[in-house]
Amino acid sequence: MSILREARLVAAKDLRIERRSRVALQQIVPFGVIVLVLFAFAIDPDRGLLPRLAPGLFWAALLLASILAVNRSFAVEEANGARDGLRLSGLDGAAIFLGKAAAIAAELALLELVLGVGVIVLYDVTPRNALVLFLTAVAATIALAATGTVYGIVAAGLRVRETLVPLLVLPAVTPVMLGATRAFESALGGVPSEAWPWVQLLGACAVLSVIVGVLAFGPLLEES
Amino acid sequence: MTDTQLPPVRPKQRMHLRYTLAAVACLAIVAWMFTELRGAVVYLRPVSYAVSHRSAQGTRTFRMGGTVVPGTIAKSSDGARFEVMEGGAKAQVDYSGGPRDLFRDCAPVVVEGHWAGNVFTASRLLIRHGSAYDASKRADANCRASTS
Amino acid sequence: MDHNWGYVAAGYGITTGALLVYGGWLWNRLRRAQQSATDGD
Amino acid sequence: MSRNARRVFGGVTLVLLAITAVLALWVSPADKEQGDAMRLLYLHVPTAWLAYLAFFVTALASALWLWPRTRSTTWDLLAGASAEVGVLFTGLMLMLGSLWGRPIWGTWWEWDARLTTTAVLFFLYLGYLALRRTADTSEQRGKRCAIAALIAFADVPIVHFSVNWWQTLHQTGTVFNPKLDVQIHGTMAVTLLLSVLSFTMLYVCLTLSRLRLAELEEGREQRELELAIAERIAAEHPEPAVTV
Repeated sequence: MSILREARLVAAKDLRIERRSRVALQQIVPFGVIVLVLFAFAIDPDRGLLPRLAPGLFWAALLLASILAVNRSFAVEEANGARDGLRLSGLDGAAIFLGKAAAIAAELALLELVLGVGVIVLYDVTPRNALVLFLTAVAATIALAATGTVYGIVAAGLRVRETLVPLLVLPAVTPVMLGATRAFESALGGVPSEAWPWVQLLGACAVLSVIVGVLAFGPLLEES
Repeated sequence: MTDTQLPPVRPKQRMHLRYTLAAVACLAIVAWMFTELRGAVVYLRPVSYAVSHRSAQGTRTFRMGGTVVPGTIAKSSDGARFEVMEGGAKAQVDYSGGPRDLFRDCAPVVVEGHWAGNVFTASRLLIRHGSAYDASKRADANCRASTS
Repeated sequence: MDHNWGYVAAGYGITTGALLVYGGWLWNRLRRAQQSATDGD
Repeated sequence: MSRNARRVFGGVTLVLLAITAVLALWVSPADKEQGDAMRLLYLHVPTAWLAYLAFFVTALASALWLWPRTRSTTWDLLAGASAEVGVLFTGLMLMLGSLWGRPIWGTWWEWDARLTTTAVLFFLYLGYLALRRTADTSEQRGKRCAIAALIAFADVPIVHFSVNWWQTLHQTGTVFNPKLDVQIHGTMAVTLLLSVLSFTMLYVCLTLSRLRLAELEEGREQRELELAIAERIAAEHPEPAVTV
């Protein structure tokens, strides 16, 4: 499958840029941690509340940080006409989409690990039901990265891209936020079997957002 | 020479194939939503479910929906005690909070709270209402007729 | 039973107000755009 | 529509809206259960229906724009006009629902499936309108807005069916329920029907006016652009002075 090879090429390019510029490591990850700490400040007086709210706060922090990741992913294409280069490279639009989404997903996975440790240490959460947590995280990460990439290219090339992306992405990912939070709640403190419908919902979101991206990214890239 | 190095033009058929696959996948997801997802989004638990899962729920807060059993309402200064029923199950509710306009026998209600033993301790009481509108008769006529 | 006329009045009032504001804004802009269109030609 | 036809249509719409108001507030009886708060139904249902209709028109116009054979700027502008009116009606519907929920349910807002998906719908189309405004040229605007509109429309059926799929606080449809069992009769039904009709006509008036405004402004921008280009060319290549 040449499309997967092309996708790997684009993903490797994006990740190489991130490794050299260290924006993801030195700005996006710390941002996520700061959000986590801010939530703790806001709810500090009631110690018992933090572990119960941890799933929602974890995903809210991740969502806010993922906006930065999406913006960053398209900011690197903005400079020096890199987007024109991508457009003229002859790569399949779907492959470019998959590549960029995979790179964002990899950054989000790293962020989830850091935030996960943060939640355990700062919010006093005991991890349980690793399988549910893992599947939830995988499906939610794919859905977030794919949706972010779609709206990233929708807003690409506009002067107000940085402020427009959150306005477009955040409403579109509410099902992901909801599903992931409820699944985590069930896994960590509730009835674990109640998590499965939410994991399925997340799976559907992931599949749908990837389909939309595969179909729409090419035409949108041509136009931007 | 240069011609061979240019990337190949994407055939139109490939896009058609992609659209077909996407349509099939979307249809499958929609069909699956209609069948499987129905239990996923839970705003409230029916009384029967809440009663049968009482031990699993522990003291966690959730919303329970049912109908007020006629003749069981005992109002107090800061709330009310009453029974709700649904699907053949009944539960005792201890509600503390403000009064509601439409709260009475046979009213369809949603209570938010948790189990305390066999009693459901509620801090919020919401009234659902049906989709029927009528100037002369109440929507809960069935409940009244069956219990009186 | 409390008939809650206050909520009804608020609902009808805000709806009428919002529609009037939007309609008025549209009417004004349209008239100005039409004027400048005929001026330009 | 000609100028006269537009005026007649607008006049009839206003008269019907006035009749609707009289029927809804005075003639129609109060509900036995809910009292007069039920009169909010006569605004809540039409605004909800128009939100669906407006976003459907937006999606249809976007699809027609995307299809090469029917591509025309009018479709793009119609999509924008309809979405703007749709956002107005969605906002009104949320406001009316909140005012209705307070006395009847006992809460201004509840995170059940219907209310949550509707709020998401509102924000999706707010984002769409923002996207339209920020695109500099109509070429830049067309494709990305059309695709964004089609993605956003996926939420409309979810909003509509949410009350049938899931347990919600919100009741199921009075008319468009799975069994198509109409649960409203007599004067109430007539009032609701007239209300839906007059509001739909109002939607047509507003959307067509908004479309005309958009076309006029688009045309003016085009003219100004051409004028500016002509001036620039004239400045850079001055006419050779006529030497006598």
